Amino acid sequence: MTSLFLRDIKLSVRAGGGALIGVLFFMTVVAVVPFAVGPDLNLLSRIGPAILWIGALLASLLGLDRLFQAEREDGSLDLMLMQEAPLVLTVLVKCLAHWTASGLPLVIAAPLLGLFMNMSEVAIGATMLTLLVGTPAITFIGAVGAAVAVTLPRGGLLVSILVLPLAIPVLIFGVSAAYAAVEDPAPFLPPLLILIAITLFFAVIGPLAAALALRSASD
Amino acid sequence: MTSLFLRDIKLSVRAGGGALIGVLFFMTVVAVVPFAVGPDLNLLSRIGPAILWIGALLASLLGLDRLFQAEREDGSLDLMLMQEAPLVLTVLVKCLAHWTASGLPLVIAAPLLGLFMNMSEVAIGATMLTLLVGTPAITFIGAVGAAVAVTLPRGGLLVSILVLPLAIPVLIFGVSAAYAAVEDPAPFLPPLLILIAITLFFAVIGPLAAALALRSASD
Amino acid sequence: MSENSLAIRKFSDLANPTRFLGLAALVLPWLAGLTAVLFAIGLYLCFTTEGDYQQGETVRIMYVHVPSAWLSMMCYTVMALSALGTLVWRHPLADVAARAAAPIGAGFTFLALVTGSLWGKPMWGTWWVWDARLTSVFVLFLMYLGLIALNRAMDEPGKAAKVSAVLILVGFVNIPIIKFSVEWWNTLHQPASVLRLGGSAIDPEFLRPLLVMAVAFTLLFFTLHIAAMRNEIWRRRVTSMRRQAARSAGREV
Amino acid sequence: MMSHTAYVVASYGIAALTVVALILWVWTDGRARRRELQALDAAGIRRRSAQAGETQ
Amino acid sequence: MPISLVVEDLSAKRGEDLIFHDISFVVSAGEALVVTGPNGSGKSTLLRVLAGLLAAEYGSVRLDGISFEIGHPRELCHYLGHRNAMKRELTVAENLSFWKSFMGDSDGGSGIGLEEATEALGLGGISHLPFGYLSAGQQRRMAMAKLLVAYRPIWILDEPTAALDASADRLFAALVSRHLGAGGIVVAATHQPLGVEARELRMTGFAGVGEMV
Amino acid sequence: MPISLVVEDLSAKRGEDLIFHDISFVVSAGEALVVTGPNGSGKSTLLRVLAGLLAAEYGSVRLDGISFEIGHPRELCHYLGHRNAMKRELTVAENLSFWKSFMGDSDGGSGIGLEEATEALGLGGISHLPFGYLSAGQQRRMAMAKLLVAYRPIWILDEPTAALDASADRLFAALVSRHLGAGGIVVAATHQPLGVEARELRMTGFAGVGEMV
Ligand code: HEM
Ligand SMILES: Nc1ncnc2c1ncn2[C@@H]1O[C@H](COP(=O)(O)OP(=O)(O)OP(=O)(O)O)[C@@H](O)[C@H]1O
Ligand SMILES: Nc1ncnc2c1ncn2[C@@H]1O[C@H](COP(=O)(O)OP(=O)(O)OP(=O)(O)O)[C@@H](O)[C@H]1O
Ligand SMILES: [Mg+2]
Ligand SMILES: [Mg+2]
Repeated sequence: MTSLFLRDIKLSVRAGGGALIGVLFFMTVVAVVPFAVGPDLNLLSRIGPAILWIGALLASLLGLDRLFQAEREDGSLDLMLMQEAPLVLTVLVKCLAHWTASGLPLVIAAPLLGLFMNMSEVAIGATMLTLLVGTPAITFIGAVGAAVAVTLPRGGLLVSILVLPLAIPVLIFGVSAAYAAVEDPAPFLPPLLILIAITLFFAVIGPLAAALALRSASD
Repeated sequence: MTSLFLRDIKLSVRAGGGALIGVLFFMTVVAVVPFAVGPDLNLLSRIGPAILWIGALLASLLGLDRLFQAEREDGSLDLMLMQEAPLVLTVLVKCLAHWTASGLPLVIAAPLLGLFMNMSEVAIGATMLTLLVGTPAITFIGAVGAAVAVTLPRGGLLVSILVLPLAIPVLIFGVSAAYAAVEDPAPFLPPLLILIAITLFFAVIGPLAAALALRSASD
Repeated sequence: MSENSLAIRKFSDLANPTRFLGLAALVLPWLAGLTAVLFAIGLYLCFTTEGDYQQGETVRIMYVHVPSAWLSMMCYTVMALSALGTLVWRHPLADVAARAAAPIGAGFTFLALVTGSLWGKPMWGTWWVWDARLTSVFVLFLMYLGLIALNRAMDEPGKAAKVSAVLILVGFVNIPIIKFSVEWWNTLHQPASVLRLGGSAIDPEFLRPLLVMAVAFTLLFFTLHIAAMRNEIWRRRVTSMRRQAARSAGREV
Repeated sequence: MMSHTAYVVASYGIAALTVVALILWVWTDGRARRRELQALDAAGIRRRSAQAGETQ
Repeated sequence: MPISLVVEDLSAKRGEDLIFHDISFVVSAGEALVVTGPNGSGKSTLLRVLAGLLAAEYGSVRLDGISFEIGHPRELCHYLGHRNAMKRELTVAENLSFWKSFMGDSDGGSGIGLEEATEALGLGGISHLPFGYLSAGQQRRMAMAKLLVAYRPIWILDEPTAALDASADRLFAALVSRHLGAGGIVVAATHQPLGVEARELRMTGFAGVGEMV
Repeated sequence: MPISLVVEDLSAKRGEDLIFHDISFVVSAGEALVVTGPNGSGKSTLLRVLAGLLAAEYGSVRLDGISFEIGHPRELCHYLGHRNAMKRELTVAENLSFWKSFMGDSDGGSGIGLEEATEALGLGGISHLPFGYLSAGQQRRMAMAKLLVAYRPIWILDEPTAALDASADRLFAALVSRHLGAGGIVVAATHQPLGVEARELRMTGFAGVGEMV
C-alpha cells in the first residue's frame, strides 16, 4: 500500500500538476475578492475565513474527478479490483495520496493568503487548523463522486455537483470554528470537534461507498 | 467546419457534459457561498459579482483541460492535424463550440443567480454583460493550456502556471466593470472596453498559440 | 396469506412493462381529459374569487405557488418510494418511475421557486432571502437537476439505477426539512395553514380554488409521469434492440 | 415598481410556459421513441421476448 | 493436489442481453485454453467474467484443489486486457515495481526480479525509460512482464500477441509453456495461434453456447 | 500521370535518438508497401513521418505526378493508427459522417456513402449504434470505414488487422486490392501477412537502414 501511496504522489507531481494548480486557483480566488469588495480592510478580515474556506473547497475539487478515471482508462483499475487487498483500503490510500499532493499545499498556502485578507494571527491559525482537519473530508466525499463518475467520459463537473452538497456541513463547521476562535463569546472547540468527527465519519463512509460504486461500475 | 462545431456540441450534450452540468455546478457554487459567509443580504449583494465571476471561471476551467486531450487519446487529433483546413481554424471552431456548450449557459443562468445573491438589476445586467464578453477569453486562454498539456506527459504544472495568471486580468477587469456599473464615481465603459480588447486579443493569440503547440507537440 | 400473495401478484402484474404499456394507453386519455377539465374550473375560480384585503391581487399567486410547492415535494416522495422499490424489490419499473419523475419534479420545483419569488417581491420587498425554507427548496431543485444529469450521463440504465436510488434516498432528508423549516427556524415564510393539525386556518373563499388547483396539478403530475414512464420503457427497448443488432451484425459474414 | 397585477400575470404566464414545456417534452419524446421503434421494426430487429411470443 | 479452474453453466449479460449462456469447462493445472470466435462473439466478455470484473448472470467460476483460503478466484489470476495498466509518465521500472509490490505473490510461487522479467521478454536494459516512450509492441511486452514479477497461478489474457513481432511471439510462447510446465493455467482469447498446445473453446456468439473443440 | 510517393534519404528521431536513417523508396500508383520488422524498429515512426505527424530529421517525403496544388503530401493521405479516432458516445453514423464532411474528398476521386462503407466491412445496418457498444474488432472495422467515406489516394495503415477475425481479414484484403486497382497507394506496417501482393520494407531497427526485400 505504501507503494500505491508513493506512486500516486509521484504521478501527481510528475503529471497532473495537482499541487500547483490547486494552490494557484486558491490564490486566484483570494486575489479577486479584494477587487470585489473594495479595499475595506475590516470587511476583508471579516469575510476572510469564509473566503479561504470557499477557495479551498473549490480548489480541492479540481482534479478530483480523475482520481479513478485515469486508472480506468489505462486498465489499472481492473487490476486493483482483482487484488486480495480490500478495495476500501486501496481507495483510502489513494484518497490520502491525493490529499497529500493537493490538499496539504492548500493548507500550507493558507497563512499567506490570510495575510492578504488582513486576518489576525489568531484567525489565520484557526483557519489553517480547520482547513487541516476539514479538507480531508472533502477528498473522501469527492472520492465517492469520482467513483460514481468513473465510467463517464466527462464526469468532471458531475463529480463536483454530487460532492458540493455533501461538503456543505464541512464548510459550515469549518467556517464557524474559524470565526469562533476570533469572536470571544463563541467557543472554538465544539465546532472543531464536530469537524473532526465529520472528517472521521467520511474517512470511513467515503472509501466504503466509493469501493462499492467502483465494484458495481466495473464492466 | 460546421460539422466539427456540431459534433463538439453534440458530444458535450450527449456525454453528460457541457450545458446542464456546467450550469448546475455554477448554481451549486453560488448556493454554497451563503453557507460560508452567512445570509447577510448586504454583504452578499456586495460580493455577488465576484462570486458569479469566480464560479464562472471555475466552471469554465473544469473540463477545459480535456479539450484536446480527449481528441488525442482516441487518435482524432492526428487526423485533424493532417487536413488541408488550417489548424488555427480547427482550434478556433473547437473553442467556439466549447464556449457555446459550456460558457453561454453560464451567462444565461447568471441573472437568476444574481437574484439569489440579492444583487440590484443594474448589477445583474452589468455582470451578465461582462460575463458575456469575458468568458470567451477564458476559453481561448484555456485552449492554449490544453494544447500545451496535450502531449507533454509532464506538462501539468506548465498549464496551470500558464492559464490561471493569464485569466486573472480577465477576472479583474470583469469584476471591476461589474462594480463600476453599480458604484457611481467609477466609470463602467473603460474596464468593459479593456475586457473586450482582452477577449479579442486572446481570440487571435489563443488559437494561434494553441495550433503551434499542437503542431510541435505531435509525436 | 393468500390475500397477501394475491396482492403481490397484482403488483407484479402491474410491474410487468408490457402490461404497464397497455394500461397506460388505456388510462392516459381519460387522465389527460380530467386534468384539462379541472384546470378549466380551477382557473375560472382563481380569477373570479375576490382578492385579499391585505395582499390584494397577489393572493392569486397562491393558487399556483402552493400546489406546485406541494407537488415538488410529492414528486420527490414518489421518487424515494421508487428508489426503495429499486433497492429492496428490484422491480424493473421502479427505476423507470424514478427516472421519469425527475424532470417533472424539477419543473414543479422551478415553478414553486419562481412564483414564490414573484410573490416575495411585493410581499417581502425582495426576490430572495437565504432562509431555511427557501434555501431548502433551492437545494431540492439542485438535487433534481443533479439526478437528471446523472441519469443522462450514464448510458446504461441498469448501472445508473442503483446509484441514483441511493442518492435519492440520501437526499430525502431534505423533504422534512422543507416541510418543517418554517417551524424549526424562524423564517419570513408563511407557516402551514392548510395542511396542519387542527383544521385549516384559511378562508374558504381562498380554499376552494386552491384545492381545485391542487387536485388539477396532482392529476397533471400523474398524467405526465405515466406518459414519461412509457417513453422511458420505449427508450430502453430501443437501446436493448440496438445492442442486440450490434451483436448479430456480421453474423452471416 | 411593477404593479401587483404584473406579478400575478407573470406568475401565471411562467406557470403556463413551464407546464406547456413539460407537456411538449413528454410528447415529443414519446413520438421520437415511437419513430425509433418503428425504424428498428422496419429494419427487421425485434425483441427476443417479442419473437418468443410475448411471454414474459 | 494441483489446482483447476472450474466453470459451470456460466452466462453473462452486456447491458440487457445475454452474450453467452451455459458455458461449462474445467481447465486443470498445466493446461491452456484458447478462446476463439468471430469479432463480437463474447470472448472478451467471458474473460472479464473469469477475472471477476463482470458479474456472471448465472453459473459460477470456482477453483478446485487449493490448499489455502481465498476470498475469490480472481485473487489468483493475472488479467491482461486490451489496455496495459501502465502509466505513461512513470518509467517502466517504476511501473513494474509498483505492481510487484502492490500485487504481491500468491501462495505457491514467487515472482522474479524486474530486470530478469524484462530480459525474459527480450527488452532488458531499457526499463529506465518512461513507459510512454516505448513502441506499441514494446509496451505490450512490458505489460507482460507484469505476469512474471508477481506470481499468480492463473493467467487470463485477452489478445496478448496482437502487437507482437514474430520473435516476441516465440518468446511469449516459451513463457506460456514455462508457466504451464510449472503447473499454471492459461486462458487466452486470440485470433492467431498462440504457439503452444492448447484446448480450444469456440464462441459462436449471439447467445449461442461455446463449443469445446 | 499516375501519382507516386517518393521518399528520399529519410531519417527520424524520437527524443534524442535516431530511429532510422537514409531510407529511400518510391511507391507508385497501384502498389502496396508493407513495412515489417521487430518491435521497436521504427515502423510506426516511419508511418507517422510519412503522414506528416512527425517531423523528419533529414530527407523528404514528396508526391510526384499530381496535377493540382497541395500544401503538404499529408493532405492526400489517410492515416489509420493504433487508435480509432472515433468517439464512443456518438453513433457510428455520426462519427463517420463527421469525418466524411470534415475531411472532404481529395481531387481525383470521391468517397462512398456511409451505409455502403459499413456494408463493405461486413457490418451493414448497425451504424445507428453508439461506437462504444461495439467489440474491439467491430470498432476497428468501423474505423476502417473512414478510409472509404472520404477519398484519399494514399492509405497509411499501422497494424490494421490486429484485432480482426479471419473473415474480416479477407474483407479488408479485398478492400485494399480494390483501392490499389483504382490507382491508390497503400503503405502498411504489419506483423501478419496483409493478404495482398506487396513489396516489403524490412526495418532492422536501432538506426539501421531499412532494406527493401
Ligand atoms: C421563492 C420563494 C418561496 C418558496 C421556495 C416557497 C416554498 C413553499 C413551499 C415548499 C410550500 C409548501 C409548504 C408546506 O406544504 O408546508 C409553500 C407553501 C406556501 N407558501 Fe411559499 N414559498 C416561497 C415564497 C412565498 C411567498 C413570498 C409567500 C407569501 C407571502 C408564500 C406563501 C405560501 C403559502 C401561503 C403557502 C401555503 C402554506 C400552507 O398552507 O401549508 N410563499 N411555499
Ligand atoms: N461495454 C459494453 N457495453 C455493452 N455492450 C458491449 C460492451 N462491450 C461489448 N459489448 C457487446 O458485447 C458483445 C461481445 O463483445 P466482446 O468484446 O466480448 O467480443 P469479442 O469476442 O471480444 O470480440 P473481438 O474479437 O472483436 O474482441 C459485442 O456484440 C458488443 O456489442
Ligand atoms: N513517443 C515516443 N517518445 C520517445 N521515443 C519513442 C516514442 N515512441 C516510440 N519511441 C521509440 O522509438 C522506437 C521506435 O518505435 P516505433 O513505435 O516506431 O516502433 P514500431 O516498429 O512501430 O514497433 P511495434 O512493432 O512495437 O509497433 C522505439 O524504440 C521507441 O522506444
Ligand atoms: Mg475482444
Ligand atoms: Mg508500431
